[in-house]
Amino acid sequence: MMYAVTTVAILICIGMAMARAFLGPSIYDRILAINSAGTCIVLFLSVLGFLMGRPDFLDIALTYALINFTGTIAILKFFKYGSLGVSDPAAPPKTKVE
Amino acid sequence: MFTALFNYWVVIVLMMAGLYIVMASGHLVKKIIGLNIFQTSVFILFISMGKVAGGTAPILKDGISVFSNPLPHVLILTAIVVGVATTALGLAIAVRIYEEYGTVEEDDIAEMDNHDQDLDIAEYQRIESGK
Amino acid sequence: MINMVLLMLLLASVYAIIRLDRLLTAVLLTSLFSVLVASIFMVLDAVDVAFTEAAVGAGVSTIFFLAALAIVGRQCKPTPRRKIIAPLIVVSATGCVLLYASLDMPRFGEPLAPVHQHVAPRYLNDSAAEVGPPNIVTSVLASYRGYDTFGEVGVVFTAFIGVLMLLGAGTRRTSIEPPTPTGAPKESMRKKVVLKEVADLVIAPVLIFALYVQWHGDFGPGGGFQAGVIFASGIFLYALIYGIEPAQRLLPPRRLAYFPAIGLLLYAAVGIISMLRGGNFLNYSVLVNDPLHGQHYGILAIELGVGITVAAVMINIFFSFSERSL
Amino acid sequence: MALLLDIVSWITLMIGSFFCITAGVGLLRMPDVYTRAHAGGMIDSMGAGMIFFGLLLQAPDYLIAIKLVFTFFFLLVTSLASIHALAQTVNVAGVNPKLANIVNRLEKNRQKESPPSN
Repeated sequence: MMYAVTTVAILICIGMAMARAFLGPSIYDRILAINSAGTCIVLFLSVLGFLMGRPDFLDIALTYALINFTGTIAILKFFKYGSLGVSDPAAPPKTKVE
Repeated sequence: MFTALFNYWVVIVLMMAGLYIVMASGHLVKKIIGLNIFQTSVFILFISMGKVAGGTAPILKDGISVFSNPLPHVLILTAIVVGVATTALGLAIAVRIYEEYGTVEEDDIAEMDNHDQDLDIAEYQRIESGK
Repeated sequence: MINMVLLMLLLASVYAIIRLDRLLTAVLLTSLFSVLVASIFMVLDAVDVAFTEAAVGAGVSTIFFLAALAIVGRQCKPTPRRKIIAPLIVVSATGCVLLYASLDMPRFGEPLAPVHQHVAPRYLNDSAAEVGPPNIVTSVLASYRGYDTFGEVGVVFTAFIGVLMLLGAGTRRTSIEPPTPTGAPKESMRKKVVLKEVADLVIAPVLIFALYVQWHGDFGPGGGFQAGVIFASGIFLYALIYGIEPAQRLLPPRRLAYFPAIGLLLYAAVGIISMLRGGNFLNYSVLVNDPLHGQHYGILAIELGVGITVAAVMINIFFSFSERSL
Repeated sequence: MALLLDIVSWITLMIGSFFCITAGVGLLRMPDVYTRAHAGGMIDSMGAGMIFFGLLLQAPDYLIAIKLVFTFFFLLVTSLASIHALAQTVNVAGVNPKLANIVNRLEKNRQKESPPSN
């Protein structure tokens, strides 16, 4: 029962995040909403295992939690540099001297 | 009736939405997105057919006797990975087209092709008449 | 019930993909679409499929689309009004025909449907004694239908060859100098510290988790396909954070291009060894004296082959695409 | 003992659900992307934390408990990091927070009302 209530709450949250993804005036709103919907889906997948009585399948939630990050980073990098292959954006620029 | 066939109806709507994107959109990458949606609808169709009411995932465990059908799962599991590989192939073709034509809009490409063809015909006619 | 709610959300996301003209939005929504599909698979008991879809849809597929968009640009003309009508008519007509046909489908979840009568009972009842692993999907994938899977890996390999012929791999461009981002102030780049630290924290667990998925596929959801995709996603993350050059120093493209073939040959070799030992192609029972042990070794070997091929293909394709956009 | 665990699970799961729904409302109703990012972060921190804690109390064996902990840890780290990166990208792109104007105005009013100290 408690799993069912939690599932409903998470589904509502997914719905609201998706509504923001459709409405979102800027592309940033959409990225944020999709990231949040992804988090909600990780929660949903975790609770679903308990709801269905076989909680052995948390691997899927774990996978998604790890891989969602890759997707978001790719989108942000695409935004900033217009390319996925640019070398070492993490390093400080060489021209800048402290 | 409604609940019993709802999955299949959604599959049909998704399939048609994918087909619509492929037909209506002129952008090649958007067309590939449409193909992806179409393909996913087929996946959902197969998995829906494999579901058995009251069954659980086909992983053996003590005390569980009703399982869903594992065969569609196997077919679709491999199909997803093949699907992403073929999507990459389609995108590679789109990229090469862009590098040749400078655009991936279907109409522009067709126009450039027709223009080339017209030039070829004019050239041919010129040679013919000259002879 | 949950199933229906998720399907409605799916329809909403497809509607948004059609309505919103921006290309980048469509790609973003496609990734959301795949995750919703993964949770639907989970609800419909297909855990292995949900696993694959979650890994592919969120990571690999989105990244390939973005890599292609980085080259072709993200301008997309809106569909002119005159081009909407004809497709709409065709699509509605086909949809109506299909809806009419769907009325004869067996009811959803019906245990007596024809699909469940033919080979599925044998897989469900006998696979534990004949093949061994508790995960029936793995035993069907690797043993009963090993031939099919061999074909599928061959298709992935062929797609890789196609991409290689179209885009080339290992041909590093001479202009390595990264283009200066226009408009962005310089100090923005220094503050990427948080991302770098988090990525350092995450990359190693992703790779280790891929190995876990690879070797745990007999007992839980997982196997070569999923492991290959997850491993590739870990490498993508490295390449995204540190740039493609360090990633290529780590995995030199010229050598990496051999690995899809190595995986496929490993798969074929298992089949040929079983033929040499007097069985059929891909009949693992003859590999060692005890049939069950033979099945186990055979499944491990071919899953490894699948994993190597899939991971190498995905990483190679990523390199080919992102080298072009430098 | 089992009853106690059930009650604690109920409470934490309900708190988690409450935070999820609140965050969803926040995503819909907040005025600009920075405030929405705050709402989105709430799902990762309180929502996920409480729900995973509630599930952890119900975990039937160690492997599942460990997987729950790992999932929560990576979710917390990666998702919040990507929200941070997003907010930073927005900031670099030159979007000003809508509420900043209000804050500035309040600040100015306060300075006007109170006499300069020096």
